[in-house]
Amino acid sequence: MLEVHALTKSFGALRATDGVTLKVEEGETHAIIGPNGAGKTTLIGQLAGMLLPDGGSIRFAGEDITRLPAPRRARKGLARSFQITSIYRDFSALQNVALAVQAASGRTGFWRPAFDDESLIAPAKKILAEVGLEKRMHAVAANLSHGEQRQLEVAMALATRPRLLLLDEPMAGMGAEESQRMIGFLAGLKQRHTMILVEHDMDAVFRLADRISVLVYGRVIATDTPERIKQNEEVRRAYLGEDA
Amino acid sequence: MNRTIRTIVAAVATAVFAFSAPVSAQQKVKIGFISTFSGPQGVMGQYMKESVELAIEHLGGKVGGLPVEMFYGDDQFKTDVGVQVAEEMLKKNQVDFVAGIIWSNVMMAVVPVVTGANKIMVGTNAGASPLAGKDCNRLYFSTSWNNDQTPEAMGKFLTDSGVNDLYVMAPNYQAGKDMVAGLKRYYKGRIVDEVYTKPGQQDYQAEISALRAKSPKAVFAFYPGGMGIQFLKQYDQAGLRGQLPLYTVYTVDEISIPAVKDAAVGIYETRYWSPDLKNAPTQKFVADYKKKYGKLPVFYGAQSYDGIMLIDSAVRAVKGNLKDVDGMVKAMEKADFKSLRGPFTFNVNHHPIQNFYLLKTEKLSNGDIEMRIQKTIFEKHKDSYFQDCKMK
Amino acid sequence: MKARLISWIVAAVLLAALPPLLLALGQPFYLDLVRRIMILAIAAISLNLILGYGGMVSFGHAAYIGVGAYAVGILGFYGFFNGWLHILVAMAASALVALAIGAVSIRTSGIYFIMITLAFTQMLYYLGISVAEFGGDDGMRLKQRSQLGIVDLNDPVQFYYLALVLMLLSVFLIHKLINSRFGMALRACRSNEARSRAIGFSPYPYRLAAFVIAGALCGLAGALYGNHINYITPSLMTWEQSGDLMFMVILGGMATTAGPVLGAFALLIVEEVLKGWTEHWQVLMGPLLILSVLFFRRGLAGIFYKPDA
Amino acid sequence: MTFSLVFEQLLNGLQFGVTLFLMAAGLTLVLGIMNVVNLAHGSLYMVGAYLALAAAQWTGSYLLGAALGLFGTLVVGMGVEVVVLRTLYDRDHLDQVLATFGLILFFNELIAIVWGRASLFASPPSWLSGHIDLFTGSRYPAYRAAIILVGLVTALILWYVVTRTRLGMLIRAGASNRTMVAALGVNIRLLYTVVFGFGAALAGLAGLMAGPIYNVQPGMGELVLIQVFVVVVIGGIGSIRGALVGAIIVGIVDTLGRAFLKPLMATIISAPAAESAGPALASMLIYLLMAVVLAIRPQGLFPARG
Repeated sequence: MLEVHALTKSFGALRATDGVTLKVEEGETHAIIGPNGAGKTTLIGQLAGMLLPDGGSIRFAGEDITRLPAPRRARKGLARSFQITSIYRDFSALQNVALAVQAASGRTGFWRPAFDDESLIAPAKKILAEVGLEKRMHAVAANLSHGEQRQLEVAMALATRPRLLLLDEPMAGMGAEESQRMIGFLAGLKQRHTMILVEHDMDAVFRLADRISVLVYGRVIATDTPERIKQNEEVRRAYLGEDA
Repeated sequence: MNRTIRTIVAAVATAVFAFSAPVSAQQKVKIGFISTFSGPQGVMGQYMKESVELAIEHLGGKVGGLPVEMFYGDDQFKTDVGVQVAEEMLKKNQVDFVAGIIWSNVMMAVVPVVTGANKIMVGTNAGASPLAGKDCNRLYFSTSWNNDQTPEAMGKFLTDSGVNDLYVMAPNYQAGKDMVAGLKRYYKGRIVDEVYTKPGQQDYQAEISALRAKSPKAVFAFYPGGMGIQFLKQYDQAGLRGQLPLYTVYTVDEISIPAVKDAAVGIYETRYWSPDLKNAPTQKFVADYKKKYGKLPVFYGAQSYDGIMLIDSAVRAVKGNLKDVDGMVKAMEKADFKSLRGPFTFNVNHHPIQNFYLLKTEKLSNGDIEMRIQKTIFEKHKDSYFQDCKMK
Repeated sequence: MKARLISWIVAAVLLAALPPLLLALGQPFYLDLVRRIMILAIAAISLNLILGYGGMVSFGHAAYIGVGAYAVGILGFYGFFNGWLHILVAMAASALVALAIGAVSIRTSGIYFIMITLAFTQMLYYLGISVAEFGGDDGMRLKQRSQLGIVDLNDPVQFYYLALVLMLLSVFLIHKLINSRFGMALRACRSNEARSRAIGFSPYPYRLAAFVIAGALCGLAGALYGNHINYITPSLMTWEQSGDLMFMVILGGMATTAGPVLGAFALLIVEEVLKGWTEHWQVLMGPLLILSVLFFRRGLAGIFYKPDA
Repeated sequence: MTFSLVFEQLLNGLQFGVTLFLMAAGLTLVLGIMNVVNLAHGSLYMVGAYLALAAAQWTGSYLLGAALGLFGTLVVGMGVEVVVLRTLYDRDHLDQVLATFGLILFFNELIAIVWGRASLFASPPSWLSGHIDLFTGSRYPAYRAAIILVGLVTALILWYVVTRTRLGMLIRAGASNRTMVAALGVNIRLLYTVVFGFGAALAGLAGLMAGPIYNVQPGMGELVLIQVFVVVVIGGIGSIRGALVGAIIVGIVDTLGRAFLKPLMATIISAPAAESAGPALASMLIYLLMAVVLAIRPQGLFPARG
């Protein structure tokens, strides 16, 4: 589904991504973990097309997308959520999701009101129901609770009918209870979607991931199943050791 | 519904605002006087306004025997602003006459607005040639001149004095082009170059550099008002005064002399009027003006003074019946008033027939710098366009 | 929704009732004033599309007033007086100019966007000054007003009603537009550009399209304005004029349907009232505008309802 | 087109350029450090010209007048910063543009109330009203030569202040990274007020020197304001070096364009065509220049911010 080869990106003297090679199989949930400053956000940025890499290549569904701008990648089925909540704060939850549906449809119009358009509204409502926000769909996004906003963030990614979901710390800033609910929700998603999950919450990672890549100083030091990663000496030394 | 009510309240308030202007029905003469009161040229408007006020004072505070209300408007030396001001005077203030206007381009824009409203326009400076010829109008009178006339006199003087290698500079607008056309009608020597600058331009250094590089024998310039002040000073600062003789029209006058002082000394001008003209109305005008404002009047003021006198004669002739526009036009054509320039008649195109004199700026024994009439160049001079005027 | 519609109907009826009233009172000047306000309101409505809904701070919107007015003037200069042709050419020419300016400007953002839109309008202004055929700095008087057949623009009242109808039509058009898929996407790109890109909207084409539509609508306002003043000069395109249009939008309320109309009325009526008070009205107007920017951020429309987005 | 003429026109361009620089220096700092678009910068230029003229008439001395004018503009500038500008730091560019637009109206009208709408005609001091002889055999106004000198000396002083003093270090740091300066524990408010005041004084200096060349009139600042913005954008926002280079380029391009574009074009296209196209192109030249610079270097020639 996604093949990353020898990806590099530098900011001045800092090599934020240093020859990352990564393969995500169709249907798997692939977690990327690593200490702060390991280059996770930079990597996600490059995968989503917000940042252009200095070298290397990214192939998505058999197609080279290394230089493709973000909106084109999104329309090809690569959806992302943001580490820091990024929603349309002044629109209602329903409008947020409907916009994502519209973006994925690739069709525009200049006359017919978008809020009357069942081809946008119906799928948007369905997705809101899926993430458990149907009761809040007419609330202005800015007025949603933090947890709800995180759910909305995921809902928008889902609404673009993605083939690959890039989730950048979906649990960021959530309380324990909210986190548990989100993990449950993601576990459901996992059945139907290929996902890349960047997350600090190790509980979530080990519960959700099929495989894990460990990123340290811009390099992937290991990629393996959760069980084997737990055993990996290098990982323990570089990362888990400090944590444990 | 609460919102709706608020909207209605707002809309009503809006409508009420629109009616807040006073409506008056009292019998009086309303005159709109448009000139330039702001920017570098604003000083000219000031002199004109002062002269208008002196004229009304000389008339005992009444025009044509009626109380008068003056509306002064600033055109900012811009055509569109002039048009706007005129529209406002006609529609909002509902004036009976519009007078004034320094600039030919503004005049060309405003005349159709005034005459279109069937009101009389009395031009007291700008003398755009089309308005003297093909675009003349029975409702348009000029108490000044046609643009071409003054430079014609200068052209004749230059030819007579044997100047035959001339560099010509003027602002790029109607009057600038008219001035050069007038000059060429009588000047028969070579023209080294004709340079047109942006109207209202302040800095002439680049043009002066270019002028020096062409090394002509003499320079002719037309830079009225603030433009003249800048040009004369910069010509002097560049070290050209005394090196290269400068002949001007509407550049050195009682406005620019106090500002540029010695930089004006020795320069020749041609003009139809000067404060040292020997006739009784002028002597009274100059003396009273000096007393009231503490300075010498300028021809812009003199012709504005005449403009008010002309309106006075017309209103008097129809006995205050301001609706009788035809009667007032007929009265104006007779020019039955005492002009500051002495005997005064209108040509068929409603432009004056008048004398033109040669003036020189001199430093008097008491240190004052003033302009003095040297000789008469043209007598009863008619403009060159009146034959094209088919008065409707 | 319904209350808004009723407000609009009431406002339209009041404006429609104004001409017979003003004429009965012998105040043709105020008829002209309201007509001018309504025409400039159309320009402000068009600016609101890009400034309010699109988030593009264009400091050169007066360019299209100029282009629209010059389209009328130049066609008339060559003897074409058909008003429908005038409007068509005015809108097409403005759209083209907007396409050219927008194509370059929208690639920049922030202060650079402000300055580059300003620079383009300055270029057009100087172009107007330099073209002697069409009067240069002095501009030119229209030989005739546009001949529209059904409406006689020489009749102040008929012209007034045309301006009123076109203003209401513009409000309606923009209202439809901003609620359409296109409008939602445009507003989304203003609200959160990164999010929009992530779900698959490329902001550039939406912004450019909005820029062109706004240009065309403002071109219509320009064609009307040229006919209104009957006299066309490059000073229609000064940056002060652009600033005035921005003030109308802000004063009325950015990104609201009624904002630009309320703003145009408020700005020009306040100006007229202050002018009646004192020759030095700008010394009051300046601080008033500053205060409105500092403390009246939601604009007049904010009193009535909250912004659409 | 002799060497002598080209040289003289270059001097004219340089003189215009240094005037632009003095204004651009303050504007670019305000934009770079405080991130404020200050349209009212032209008003400070006007205030400088009026105050210096009034003070010169009052004291009878040109130099004393200039000094008082500069000081006055500094005070007015700081006042504007404290009363209005300060509230705009957290606002977006749109609010800044509009609020400072309001300031322009206010200042122009205030000046008109005090000194009238008509221009005042300033003169250079008598000891500068003559001319100097150029080595090309031509004469050049002494006053303009003095402007060039003052402009270049000011640029030198500014360069010293910005690169060699603590204040300059803070200014440079402020232009590239505002939060860092705040983190250093510097009194940012005071720094802003001081920088704005000195920017205003520089604009005032430009205004009082320009007074005798142009006129002293309400609205005089807006006649140069847009060109100054072009300078700032070309030079790169926040960069003093950029402002100097940009100002001199704009000054020279504008002056040479007006002087030589028409004759040059006449050698390529027909004379009447050049007659109308020449001046048109000449007046658009600096805006074209800006569009080209932005197309190639979107951050200007010397970007201060990374």
